[in-house]
Amino acid sequence: MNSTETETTFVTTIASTLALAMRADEHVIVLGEDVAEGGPYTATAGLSEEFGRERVRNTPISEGAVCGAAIGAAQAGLRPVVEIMYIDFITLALDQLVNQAAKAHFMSGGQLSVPLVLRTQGGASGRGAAQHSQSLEAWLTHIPGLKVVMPSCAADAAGLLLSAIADPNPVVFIENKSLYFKREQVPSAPESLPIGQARVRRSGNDLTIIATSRMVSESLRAAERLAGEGVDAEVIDLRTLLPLDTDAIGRSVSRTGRAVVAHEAVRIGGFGAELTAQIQELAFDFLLAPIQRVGAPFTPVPLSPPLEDAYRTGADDVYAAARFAIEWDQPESSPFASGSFPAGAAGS
Amino acid sequence: MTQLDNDRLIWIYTQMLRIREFEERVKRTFEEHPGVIRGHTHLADGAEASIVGSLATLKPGDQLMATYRCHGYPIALGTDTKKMMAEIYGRRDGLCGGYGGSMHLVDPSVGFLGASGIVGQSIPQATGAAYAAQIRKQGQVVLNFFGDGASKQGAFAESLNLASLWKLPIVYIMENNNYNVATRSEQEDANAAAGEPLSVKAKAYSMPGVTIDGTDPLAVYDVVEAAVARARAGEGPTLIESKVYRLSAHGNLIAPPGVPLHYPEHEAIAVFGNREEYDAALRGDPVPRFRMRLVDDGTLSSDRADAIAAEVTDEMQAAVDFGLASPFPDPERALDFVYA
Amino acid sequence: MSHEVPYIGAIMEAISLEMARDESVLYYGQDVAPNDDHDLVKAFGRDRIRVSPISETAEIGMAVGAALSGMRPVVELLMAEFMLVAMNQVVNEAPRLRYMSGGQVKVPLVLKAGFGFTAGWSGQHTGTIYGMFTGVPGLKVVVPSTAADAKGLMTTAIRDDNPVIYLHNYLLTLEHGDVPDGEYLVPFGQAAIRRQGGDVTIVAIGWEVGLALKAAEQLASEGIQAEVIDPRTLAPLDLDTILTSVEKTGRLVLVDQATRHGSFSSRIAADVAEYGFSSLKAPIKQVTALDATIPYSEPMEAFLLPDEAKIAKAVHQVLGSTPVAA
Amino acid sequence: MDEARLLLQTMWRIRVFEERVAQLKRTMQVHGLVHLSIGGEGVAAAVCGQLRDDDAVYSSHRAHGHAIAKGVPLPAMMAELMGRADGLCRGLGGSMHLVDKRHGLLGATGVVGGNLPLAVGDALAARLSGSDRVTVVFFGDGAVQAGHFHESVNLAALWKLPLIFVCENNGLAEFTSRAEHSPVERVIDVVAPYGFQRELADGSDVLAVRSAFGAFLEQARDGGGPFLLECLTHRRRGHYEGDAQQYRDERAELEWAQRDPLTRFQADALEQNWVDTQTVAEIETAARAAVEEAVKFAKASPFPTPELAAELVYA
Repeated sequence: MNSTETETTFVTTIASTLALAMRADEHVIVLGEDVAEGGPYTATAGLSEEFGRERVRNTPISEGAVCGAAIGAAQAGLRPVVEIMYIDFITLALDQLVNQAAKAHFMSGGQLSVPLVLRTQGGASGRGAAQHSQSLEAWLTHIPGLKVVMPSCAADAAGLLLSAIADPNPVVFIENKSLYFKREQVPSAPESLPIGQARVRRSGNDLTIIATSRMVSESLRAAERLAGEGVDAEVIDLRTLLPLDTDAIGRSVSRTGRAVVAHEAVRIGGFGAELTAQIQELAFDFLLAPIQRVGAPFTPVPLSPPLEDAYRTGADDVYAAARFAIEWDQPESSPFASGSFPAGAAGS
Repeated sequence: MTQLDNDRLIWIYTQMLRIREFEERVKRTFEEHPGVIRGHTHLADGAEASIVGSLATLKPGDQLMATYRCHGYPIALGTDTKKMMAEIYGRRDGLCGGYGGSMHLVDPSVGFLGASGIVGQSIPQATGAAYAAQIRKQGQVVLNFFGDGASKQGAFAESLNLASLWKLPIVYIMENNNYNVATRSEQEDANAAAGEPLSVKAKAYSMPGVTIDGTDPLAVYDVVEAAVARARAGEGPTLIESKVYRLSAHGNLIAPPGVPLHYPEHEAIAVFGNREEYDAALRGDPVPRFRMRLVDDGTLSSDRADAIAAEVTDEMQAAVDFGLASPFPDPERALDFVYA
Repeated sequence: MSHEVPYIGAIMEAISLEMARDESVLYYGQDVAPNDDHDLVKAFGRDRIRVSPISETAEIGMAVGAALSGMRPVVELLMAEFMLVAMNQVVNEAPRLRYMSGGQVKVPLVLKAGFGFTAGWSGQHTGTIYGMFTGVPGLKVVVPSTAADAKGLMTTAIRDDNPVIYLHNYLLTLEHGDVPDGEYLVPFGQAAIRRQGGDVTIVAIGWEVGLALKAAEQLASEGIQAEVIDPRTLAPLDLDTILTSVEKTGRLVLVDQATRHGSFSSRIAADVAEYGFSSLKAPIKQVTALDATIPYSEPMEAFLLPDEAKIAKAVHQVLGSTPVAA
Repeated sequence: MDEARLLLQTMWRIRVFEERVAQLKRTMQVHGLVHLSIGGEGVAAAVCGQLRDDDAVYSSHRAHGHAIAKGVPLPAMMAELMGRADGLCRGLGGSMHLVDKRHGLLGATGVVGGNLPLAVGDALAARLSGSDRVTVVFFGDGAVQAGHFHESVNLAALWKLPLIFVCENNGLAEFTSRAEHSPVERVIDVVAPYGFQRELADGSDVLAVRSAFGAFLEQARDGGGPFLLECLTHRRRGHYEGDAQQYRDERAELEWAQRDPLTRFQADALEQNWVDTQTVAEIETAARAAVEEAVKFAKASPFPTPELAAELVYA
């Protein structure tokens, strides 16, 4: 383990880790819109100065071609780290990612590989409205051949980014803009963290909270509040969504018998559904209460501040879900509406 | 006009013939061995001159990517036709172990980085391969083949702009066979509708655009060679419209399981009732035409030509036999190669 | 009165009837009626029946624009996976505009695409990707499994004021079925119970409905009565019908042609695990495609996909004989 | 002449509105990503000033000017930017997603070039409905490198749609100069292969833009099209408010400041005696008053209730 730590931010850590990887391997290149200028969030600041504008390339606003070019470059032996400025824009590169990157190794019978990292960021904050705030990771977890990483803190981000760059597969590395500028302790010489390993951020015996990205810190806050009420909650930070660390999840829920899964994406069709489906198979005989899912309501992200605040999931939602799971004893009418399709959706 | 020595000329003819015969055998498999080929195959008969004329300009280390109509390129690059046929038959000894099939042939060992089954989507990937070549600085060039339909995909525009902007060592070869499946170019392309050559699209990216007769391998060679030289010299990409005529239908019949697959009549006849157009194309078939030319100018004796034809027939018969003899993969292997 | 037509014919019947009923209905796409003696062209003319370039982004974006100004376009996309090259229009434009405009505009359009062509079409044309659309607020997703539903759901889709993803399974294309004559609508959000049974609930989607019914017959011969439910529309999803059935049977098997991880059946499993917790007597079992790209070679393809035997096995598992742990 | 007064009124309303928005953004009263067009008012005024309510305008993420020039009421617009219930879009859209159907503003988009295919469809609908209405789509030079630009241009040209592409080429795509995005400097050259009529205009010369667009509009009304008008404009402010703008070139700044379309046209108008100094003063005062009215209206408007979010997901 690293002895020395420095205080820095998530976004600075991304830049310094990219620099680390580029120094270690000349095949690592960075491309994306404005990356040579540091990008809108400074996640690539300083790279073009150190490594030049050939290895750190500004691209036109051509997400499809840029992602495709990164795939081609990867198949031809480079290790591209491509940045898609907002995960909302991954829609413009989805064919390249799903139909090309994820399948090349398979369809070529193992001849090709695509050592590609696609960095992007999502999440609702800063009133970005419906086209700059989404959490679309659930799609990507449905694609065999992709790996999907969602770090919740700078230290993990450093270690996972190093692994992602070293990985022979296409890895989608999803950051959350609202984590970018928090100050955190980070190892001054980060080492790679294995992809596919969840981490217990708080151990407990009464309830398991499984969270991703921003919802990890929210869940820890909820856990503290629960602790004050004598409920001892375990908080698992998934860190990787695909491959999924089912052992860690199964072990914990089999012990606690109660589970809450929490993410920022919409509840309907969110990744929490996969987690719930997995848990009820892994730990059915141990379950003391229905698994609770915390996710955003089934609407696009609204702009208006009170609406966006209401839309964003947080510690209170996790707390409420946990209480529901804890207090569950007899079959009762479940909070049905929360899971069903919005009014008027049934159509004509 | 470049002077190619006789051996090279005969090599070109032989490759054209090998491609033609291989694809004839693919086509015949639907009749002779019903059910052996599944899914969708697409033939390049009529484009052999364009394919071989282009590939004749490559040096070892150069690379190419293509669209799903992709049998011809690996054949000319020297991929084992036995493995190719076995792949199209879905067998264990196939080029891709039975994972890919006709639309997804790949053979990196000869520089064939593969094809995409989605129209236009290999264009950005080939562009990326050229980007890698530029960084590697070993003078490699990438050829990218696609159809006229692909030029209406956003990926085409985005990629050509990028390649021209970054002066990437790539040559884009648009094989214009005038049909998107059953739609004629003038029904879906503003340039075609205006009676312009599709190479004018190059203007939008300030790169040279040339239109050539894709049925004459030497004409193709000259133009592609110049474009390849330009790319090697670091002067950037070129768009070449190679006009060919697809002598078979777009692909075999698209039908759910149970319905026997076969090649329907060419769309010119089946959809537009235009037999004259199709017959004219048949009369201009580049393969016999090139043989005649080589025999006429004494490059190739008709005996030698017949001998070559016999060898090619044997090779492809062997490919079919090998494919049929090869066992199916173990079903459990279906979970391999999801990750590297 | 009804008549027999193939599944695909039933779809075209609905489109044609709606075009006759409402002149704002358009139908265009790649290779749609390239020549003029096509019946639709004869009936409705070249303005409303159009062949378009291979430009999915433009084709779908255009439909959005045409819908915003009062048309009801039906876009022929051939294969669902081709939507991946135009996902921004499908996800970021069509279903968002009404919302972001505070309800001023509506976007009535139908994106018609085949899917799940697991017949040797290899890795890029066989995907079952409806799960990707069901997580998108504003989109509706329709997956008919019979000729009658194919017609009724298409009619409803065209009349719906929202963007509707209409997905027809290629393996069903030529399956004949009885279809009601004339105007026929099937409401969204109403599942169909294809077979009654009290021992176990099987929810199957699209092509899998037929497999589930065959498996159910086999199980019946062993004295196991399976109830088979066809959701018909995935968004909106008729969760009530599924939960009511699970209340009765206490056991649920989900059959889905999509790969397991992050699939739509996982979403159903999650809902039932939560809201049907007290009724469940056994873990919910999913019979899906295994998590890999669909391979070309037949034996490998078959190995990945659900079949009657796998469905029957899962039913036995939830009935408690064999251990379940994944 | 009235025309001149109208142009000045519109430009002043845009200028004052956006300067006020910049202040409100700094004090966190306007929310979300805000892109200003200060320095580009001339194009909006000259183009939209000639349109009817039933002509559709599809705008980009930099939409305030187009909206104001198309006749969108300032109070509802300001309320939208402040996320209030009485906003154009009831607080759900914000600056990047302004829509005012009544005045033919069919929408801004937050995805570069995402509006282009939509405009093609709108023009197709116009053609099918037999009306003589025209579709106008605004976009920046950054959108030209997006694939859907070419897909859309091909379709518009192929189907000869009554669509006028108006490119505001400010030489900067987001944060980097056009030279880093394309080897082709002028957008009129990018569409050269499609062979339809195209014009290059100095975006700081309001009358030049007005006459070039007017000529296209006339033909489009008679069923002609498509057309492309490229206006060389200048973005006086960052890509978005808060952008550090390290990519600026001082000299160009100065030069452009002198070519500000508003001051430039105002000087001409006075010189030509189309307006007198008093009228000019009145126009500016009126604009400031109208904007303050709008701010007052917006601040008085309540925030929407959370229920609204679920209400509008489906029609």
